[in-house]
Amino acid sequence: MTAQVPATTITAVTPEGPVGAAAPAKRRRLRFVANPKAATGLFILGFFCLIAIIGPWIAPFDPSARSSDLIQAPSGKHWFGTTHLGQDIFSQVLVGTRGVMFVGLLAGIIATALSVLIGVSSGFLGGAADEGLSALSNVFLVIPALPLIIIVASTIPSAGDLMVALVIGLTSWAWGARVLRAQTLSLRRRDYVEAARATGESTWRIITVEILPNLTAIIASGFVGTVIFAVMSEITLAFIGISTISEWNWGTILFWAQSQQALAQGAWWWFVPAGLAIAILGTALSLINFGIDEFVSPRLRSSGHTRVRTKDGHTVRMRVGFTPVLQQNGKNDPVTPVVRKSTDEAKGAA
Amino acid sequence: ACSNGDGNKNTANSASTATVLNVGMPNGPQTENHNPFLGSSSGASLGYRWMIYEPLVMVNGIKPAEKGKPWLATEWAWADNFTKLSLTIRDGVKFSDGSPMTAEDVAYSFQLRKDHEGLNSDAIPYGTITASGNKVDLTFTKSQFTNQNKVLTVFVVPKAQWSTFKDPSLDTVKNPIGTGPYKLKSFTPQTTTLEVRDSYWQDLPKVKELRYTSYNDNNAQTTALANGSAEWSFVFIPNYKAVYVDKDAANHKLWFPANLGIHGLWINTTKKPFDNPALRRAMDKVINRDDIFMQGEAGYFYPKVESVTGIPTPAGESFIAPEFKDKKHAVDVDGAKAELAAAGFKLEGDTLKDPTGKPVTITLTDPAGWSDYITDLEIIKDNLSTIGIKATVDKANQDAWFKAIDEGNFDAAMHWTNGGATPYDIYQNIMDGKILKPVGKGGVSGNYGRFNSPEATKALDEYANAKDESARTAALNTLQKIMVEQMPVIATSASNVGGQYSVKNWVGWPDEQNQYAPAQPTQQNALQIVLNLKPAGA
Amino acid sequence: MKAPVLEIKNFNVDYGLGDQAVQAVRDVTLTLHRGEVLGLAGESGSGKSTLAYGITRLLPPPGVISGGSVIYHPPGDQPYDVMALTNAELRAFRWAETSIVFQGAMNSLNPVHKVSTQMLDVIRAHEPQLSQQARLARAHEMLKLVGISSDRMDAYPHQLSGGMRQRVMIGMALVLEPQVVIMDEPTTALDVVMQRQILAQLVELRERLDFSVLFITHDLSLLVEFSDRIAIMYGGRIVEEARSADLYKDSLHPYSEGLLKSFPALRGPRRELSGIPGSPPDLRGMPTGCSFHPRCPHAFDRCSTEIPVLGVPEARNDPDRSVACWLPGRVPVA
Amino acid sequence: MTATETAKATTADVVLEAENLTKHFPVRRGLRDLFTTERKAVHAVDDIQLTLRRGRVTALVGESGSGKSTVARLLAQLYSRTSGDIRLHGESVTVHGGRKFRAYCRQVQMIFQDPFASLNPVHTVRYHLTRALKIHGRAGKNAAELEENLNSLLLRVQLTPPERYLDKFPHELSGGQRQRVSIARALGADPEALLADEPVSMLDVSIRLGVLNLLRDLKERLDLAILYITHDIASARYFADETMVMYAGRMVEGGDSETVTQQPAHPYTRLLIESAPDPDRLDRVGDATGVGRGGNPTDAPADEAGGEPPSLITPPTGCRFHPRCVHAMPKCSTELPPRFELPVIGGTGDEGHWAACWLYEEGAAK
Amino acid sequence: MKFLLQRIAFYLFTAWAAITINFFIPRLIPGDPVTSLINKFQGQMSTDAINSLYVLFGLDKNASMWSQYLDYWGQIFHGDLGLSFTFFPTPVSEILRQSLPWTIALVGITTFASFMIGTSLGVLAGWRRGSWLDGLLPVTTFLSSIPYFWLGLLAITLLAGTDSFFPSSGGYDPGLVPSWDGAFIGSAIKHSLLPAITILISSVSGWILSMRNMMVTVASEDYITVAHAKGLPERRVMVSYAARNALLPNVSGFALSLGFIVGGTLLVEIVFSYPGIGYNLFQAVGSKDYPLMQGVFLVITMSVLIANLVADVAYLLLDPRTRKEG
Ligand SMILES: Nc1ncnc2c1ncn2[C@@H]1O[C@H](COP(=O)(O)OP(=O)(O)OP(=O)(O)O)[C@@H](O)[C@H]1O
Ligand SMILES: Nc1ncnc2c1ncn2[C@@H]1O[C@H](COP(=O)(O)OP(=O)(O)OP(=O)(O)O)[C@@H](O)[C@H]1O
Ligand SMILES: [Mg+2]
Ligand SMILES: [Mg+2]
Repeated sequence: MTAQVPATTITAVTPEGPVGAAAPAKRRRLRFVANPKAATGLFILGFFCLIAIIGPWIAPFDPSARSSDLIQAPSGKHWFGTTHLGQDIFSQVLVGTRGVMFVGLLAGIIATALSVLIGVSSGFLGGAADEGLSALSNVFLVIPALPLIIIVASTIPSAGDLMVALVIGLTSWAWGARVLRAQTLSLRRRDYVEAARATGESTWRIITVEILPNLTAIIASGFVGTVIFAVMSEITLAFIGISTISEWNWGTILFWAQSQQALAQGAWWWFVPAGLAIAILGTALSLINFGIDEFVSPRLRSSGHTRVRTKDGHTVRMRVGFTPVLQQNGKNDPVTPVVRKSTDEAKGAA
Repeated sequence: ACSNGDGNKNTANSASTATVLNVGMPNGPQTENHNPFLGSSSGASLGYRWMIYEPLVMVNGIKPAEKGKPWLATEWAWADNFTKLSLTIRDGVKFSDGSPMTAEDVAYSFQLRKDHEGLNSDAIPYGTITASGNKVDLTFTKSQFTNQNKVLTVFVVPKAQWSTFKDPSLDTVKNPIGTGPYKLKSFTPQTTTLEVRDSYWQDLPKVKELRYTSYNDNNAQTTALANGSAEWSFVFIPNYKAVYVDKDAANHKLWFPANLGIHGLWINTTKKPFDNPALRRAMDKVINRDDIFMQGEAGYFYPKVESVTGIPTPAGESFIAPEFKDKKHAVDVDGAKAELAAAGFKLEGDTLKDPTGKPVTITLTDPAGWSDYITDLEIIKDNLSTIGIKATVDKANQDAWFKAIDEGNFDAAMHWTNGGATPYDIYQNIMDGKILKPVGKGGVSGNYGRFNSPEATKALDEYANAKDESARTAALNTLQKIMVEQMPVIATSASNVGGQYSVKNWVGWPDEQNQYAPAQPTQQNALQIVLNLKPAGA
Repeated sequence: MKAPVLEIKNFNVDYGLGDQAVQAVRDVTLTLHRGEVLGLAGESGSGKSTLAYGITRLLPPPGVISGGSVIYHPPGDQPYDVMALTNAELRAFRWAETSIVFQGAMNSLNPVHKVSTQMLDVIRAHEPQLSQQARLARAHEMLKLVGISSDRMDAYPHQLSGGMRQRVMIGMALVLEPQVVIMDEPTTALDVVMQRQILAQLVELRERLDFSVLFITHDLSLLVEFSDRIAIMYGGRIVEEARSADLYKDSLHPYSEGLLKSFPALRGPRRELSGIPGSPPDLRGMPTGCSFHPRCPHAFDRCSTEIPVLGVPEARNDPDRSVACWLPGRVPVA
Repeated sequence: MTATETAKATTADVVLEAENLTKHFPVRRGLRDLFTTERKAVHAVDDIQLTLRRGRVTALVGESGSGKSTVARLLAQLYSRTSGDIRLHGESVTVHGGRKFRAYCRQVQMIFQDPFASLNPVHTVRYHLTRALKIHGRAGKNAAELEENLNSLLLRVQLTPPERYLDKFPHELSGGQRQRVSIARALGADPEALLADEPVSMLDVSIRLGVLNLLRDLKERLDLAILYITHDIASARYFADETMVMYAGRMVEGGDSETVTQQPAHPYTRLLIESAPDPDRLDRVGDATGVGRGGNPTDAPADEAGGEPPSLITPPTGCRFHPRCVHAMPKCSTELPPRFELPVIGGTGDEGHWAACWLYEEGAAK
Repeated sequence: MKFLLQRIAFYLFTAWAAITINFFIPRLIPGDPVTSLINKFQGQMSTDAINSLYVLFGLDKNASMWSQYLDYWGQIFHGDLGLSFTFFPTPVSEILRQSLPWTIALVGITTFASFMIGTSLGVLAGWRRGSWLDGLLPVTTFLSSIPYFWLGLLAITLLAGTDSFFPSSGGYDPGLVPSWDGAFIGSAIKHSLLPAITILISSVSGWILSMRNMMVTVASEDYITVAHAKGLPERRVMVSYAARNALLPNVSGFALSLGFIVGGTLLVEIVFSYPGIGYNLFQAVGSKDYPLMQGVFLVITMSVLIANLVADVAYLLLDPRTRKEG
């Protein structure tokens, strides 16, 4: 993550903070990890990355090896049970992680790079270039992604993970590009961009150094979104038997489970682990996304404390419009809390 | 009859009063198209075209060599080495619009195929077609011995209706009129309903209403079979015992007899070292058909091919040459090793080296989505490793795979062969030198393994055009010998014409004991089955 | 002496909780009298806005009121503590008793509703018994008072100029005839012509409706001219409070003095501008003692150890003045 | 601060000059005007004459939305002008980007109106200043030299000690500090002309004074030509050598600061001066008596205050102020008043006092 | 005028480009409808049939790609989308007419419901940040991260079955004829429940999240504080001030998702055997049925474009700032 500083792109400028109160960049980076949601997400993602790397080595069996244990429920020997050919599902899940992570991340990188390239240049350059590029992204937006991926994937002979990642990456950048273009358009008119221009910066530098860092949040969440989409697409492709991957991945497992009607056979163990793995990976990525949002947007960042305890022991929620009172002073004052007017409506809303 | 949804439930619950038969196929939503000639029609896809249109002769799909049962034709005679056919048309048959069926209609039905190449799906070389009285005479430009059943099972359409169509091959025949016992009641993309006619040239069937429901995929179809909402279907069910039979063991039955078509591992005979028949024979010896049958084909779907000739039994029993009569496939690793050693292959550790010293490796390829073939390949891969051949299974993209097979760019692949009335179709598809094209050139309609044997080509030609039965037998025996010795395709399974059915409401289905017809609802014999059904418990 | 309408006592506001807390307003005690304009000035970041939001309990998170009371005196009724109100009571109290005009009028108006809708909203919430006609009439009247013609009633905020929006907000603030109007830099973004127009109108309305105003601004000249009394804030505390003329002519706190010596006069002879050396204090690491002492030219030992108390200075025993300073003569009378 | 009655003024060392500068912004069109062919535009700036001289500060005052910032941006070549001419050292320049733009930037730098918006929140002070130095080739040969240059830059704007500020992000600085960073950045280019757009609007008086003193000091030490845009007329009086007044996109009055603020001639200027808060004034706003004091024109602001600022899309014909002017004559609504020279009473500027008002037409009002 | 022309030109261009791509993509796929058909039958159809099928499908004539492209445009202008190969010779337009209503009814209604429910929950979650509703977010995130088909299959296994209320497949009971009578509509609704619920579960969290975040952002706007200061009833502030403004960015998202209804239903329809257009596309891809693919794509393209147009207009109506002054 390259985010160092909250990009105040979405929010207004923060009020002049007390000097010295603001943490240096390093501490802020830690704060990202300190966000429990982001930390959980990062942890899970890290775990999956680890499995992606070492999965094939730690897998207890060759995932394709047949054995005589046909359709066995989970046991000490086969933690996730076996398939109709006696293959070990636990090993399949472990080995399959690599393909999923590879495709997800690579497709995410490709799509993000494209969306940044096209979105930002079209937003910044304006004029004919903008017209052309936004027409291009609109065309890609209009073409439905999943069917397109299915078609393209079935066009390419014996495509491996790399191809699938390329196809997904190349077809799913348009939405990101559109969002980035809109944001760039608004950034382009910001004073600090004009100021950089007035200082004499070159266009190229303005785009890469002045504008891009302020798009970090959008780019990062776009990346996370694309990774989720890519993983889902890859698995869907494998599931409906379109993609050509010879390697194991979670979708392949589900494909086999489905074609062997695992659920109807009562072989839930064949179906459940891969699906759960996908859901957990997706959740992890979404959690990171939350983290990014809250990390870069000062408004969301203050969400750490939402409840406060008053001195007399009540818990009050911090919210806009009704500042909590921690301690009521002036107990000595002979004050009777009489309300002059208390309309029905106000009562009703309480 | 009942037109609301409850009708289905009522019949299911009270067996003795069953009037409806629910047929299902896993073919997705249909569009209304009752044109019986078109394989893309809903009638063909669900199989109900056979309930409306009837053939001249009813040929038993599992016993193609037997003489067919007279149907709309009462008699037929071939002449001049199967280039002439004369048919005698049954009297008293009426179309569902009440008009009588005549020889004119029969002749017209042939003429249609002749005039419209698109409708002549069997590429029958029709000559002259003449009708007189109750006779129809046909000539052909070539011997039709191998095609005889295809000619005889042609169905008959009413000339009066069809001659009004602008282009019969582009008409969806919204109002189908045929001689069969059923007429169309309603069509929806999901369900087509047929109801029985008031009169029929035979006894009216007991099934008053036929509902053909199209499910989106095998899973949905299986579920429907398992819960009884479909009573007859043809679908691949993995672990069928648990998933289907055990759900209602007393009633849920299936029967999958073989017909004369096979599935097997096609080997590219131009690739070294697989151009060596010894290697192919050795491979054949180690491939475990039982595993393929039990695990790949779920123990029932494509029946095992037992004969070494690759001819499915019992359908092709009578064709098998005496020398191969009792020769059956059996795993024989030692035999395979011996064969290899004799041919100069060396087994070093667990790696087989060819005579030039190169390790033998092979890529087995099939489309990713074809789970049964892929399973077969996984098994074969394992089997081959016992003789030191390192196999990899490549789950290819479907279209790429077709192209590779068509152009001969593959090592080995599970693939099927054509089927027909005799084993000729199988062998022709595998070995015919006339359709041989070099590797890299596509558009072939068989011989994907580029098997080049002038001997086989000659034998095939002789079989198709032989003037007498003994010449035919001789030719077929030659072909069997070539198959066993050269093994261009390692046959593993037979094609099937089976089906799943429930005896809860209806009995009288064909089975192992009563093999009067194949059990598949989309074959023309389905009509015979329906005519044979009786309410259970009645 | 006039009757108080709003008494702020020992008021404290924190941003954040626990260790993270920044004390933005410390121990502020201030009284707003009926019918007066009380000006509030001070350095940027000295806590003026925080105080204004705090007494109406409108501070956004992470602001919390960590102590003090705000006693409101309704005319002819028992006074009560705003800090002790429940949310429903607070809702009823707001706008009917105390209304507030924020700095950015554009941001104060809901961009998707017509001006009239937003006006009527308030009346309906507080006086539901009124008929629609009566509400409309009231809204009309109020907008006319602030000089917005009735054909602009159905305009959306973005269709109005900055000055008009500001006037709409002032009109809205007065529509329920509250006792107190709080204004936080209502004219900063406007040019002087517009500013004068708006203030003139406000003064005129005050004559008629007799409300009190708490007026926050940086513009000292404006305050001197416009308000009855002025309070000066520094580092979260009130450091001086006096009648405007007194403060202008004779300020007691060194910080007020520095402020007055910093602004150039438009008219009259040019005068020496000296400014205040040093930089504003850090709220997290407030200087000990008087928070102004590091910048104060007159600071002595006591300033860096003891926090001065706001009180009536010895030298000028005038109940209308108070200052928080240890300098001789300015120490509060005991 | 005392009035800078500088002698240099007479040398007339012109750095930047604008002649007949005009800028019209096309109006974004709504659905309703889809079918009209006429093109609407905001007449943000019309026909501006402006001269910036070495070592002198020119103040630009006027109502909000009168086009002051637009003038500054035009001069900085950030907007392309609709018509007119900008001359740098007597040479007409039109640059959009590239090397020529860089060369121009080096001589003419701008300080943006909003200190909160004009520093990129993701970059440190060090980055902002280093870039300014590097682009203009003043970064020095090595890291040490660069560091030295950075320090001297910060010292110049009195951000001491420099190392405390170098690695701060903009949001960690107060408004005054940010404003000074912006100034330092502008100075990094070592310009000859500085366009300062309301550099102090958001600051409290004490910080405001600091920034102004700094600019004045720079002007004197570096012989800068400064354009000072402000709403605070009093600060213009103290800080600027000459003052120009804009109304609705046009210049209405100009001259020596002291003269313009003490003896405003144009009715709008008078209104402006009259409206400015004045603590010494006895008649507080509240007392609404509306009578001016000694010496000053006694135009009651109350009379004029009723008017609204004009639409810039369809500006009034003739003098743009005439709908609000108490002295309006028939001529005012039809003919555009040219500049009329006025007798200089107290000021010393070589640029005489002038006003664009028919009142001062030879033999009219006098 | 120029603006309008530009807009029209933009839509026309996009439509042209998308339709052109829709034309070429299917043709780039190796294989042709005939071999696909033969292969589909895996031996049950003889290779002899190849020739007759080419003739039947009219593929024996060797027209150049360019002339086919021109013909294609000619056909589109006549509203003729050609004949489907899979369902030969049924016109593509008829297939679409038959399946489109199902898709629109099921997915359209659920998308709408999902948007409404998600937005309302998001409004509450954003408004009461820190309340129990916030705790629900990770749960909904988890639910929405589950692959759709997986959830659907699980739902079928667990909830549908012989004795269950939920049918496991199809759009209506077999034996019923589509008509506007109670039995059919009831059955159709019953069949749509399970797919609808699964779609809802997996899509609602997206709306909750985006609405919540917008609410949080909007809640710190000054006008919300002012609304509180005005003492308005809580509900009024929440709905008419906060939600009304927070909704704006979601509107274009919603319009776009309406456009994706048609394209995004493939898996729903596969899993639940639902007779919609997505399944048609799946079939068409499998059998190289270009005309049908093009037809489906045309529908998708048009719906996305129309949705874009709707979004433009909706924005114009909802946000007074984009309306012209006066
Ligand atoms: N959310 C916050 N968290 C921490 N500190 C804050 C927050 N909001 C404001 N502050 C600090 O509280 C102090 C008081 O701020 P406040 O806005 O009340 O000042 P002010 O007197 O109104 O200043 P100005 O004249 O610039 O408007 C400032 O130092 C500010 O930095
Ligand atoms: N980019 C633009 N597009 C359209 N109109 C603009 C643009 N920039 C400025 N304007 C308009 O031009 C006029 C002059 O604006 P400008 O910012 O120059 O005023 P200003 O005198 O600097 O005002 P202020 O004192 O409020 O800063 C205003 O009416 C403004 O709305
Ligand atoms: Mg403030
Ligand atoms: Mg400006």
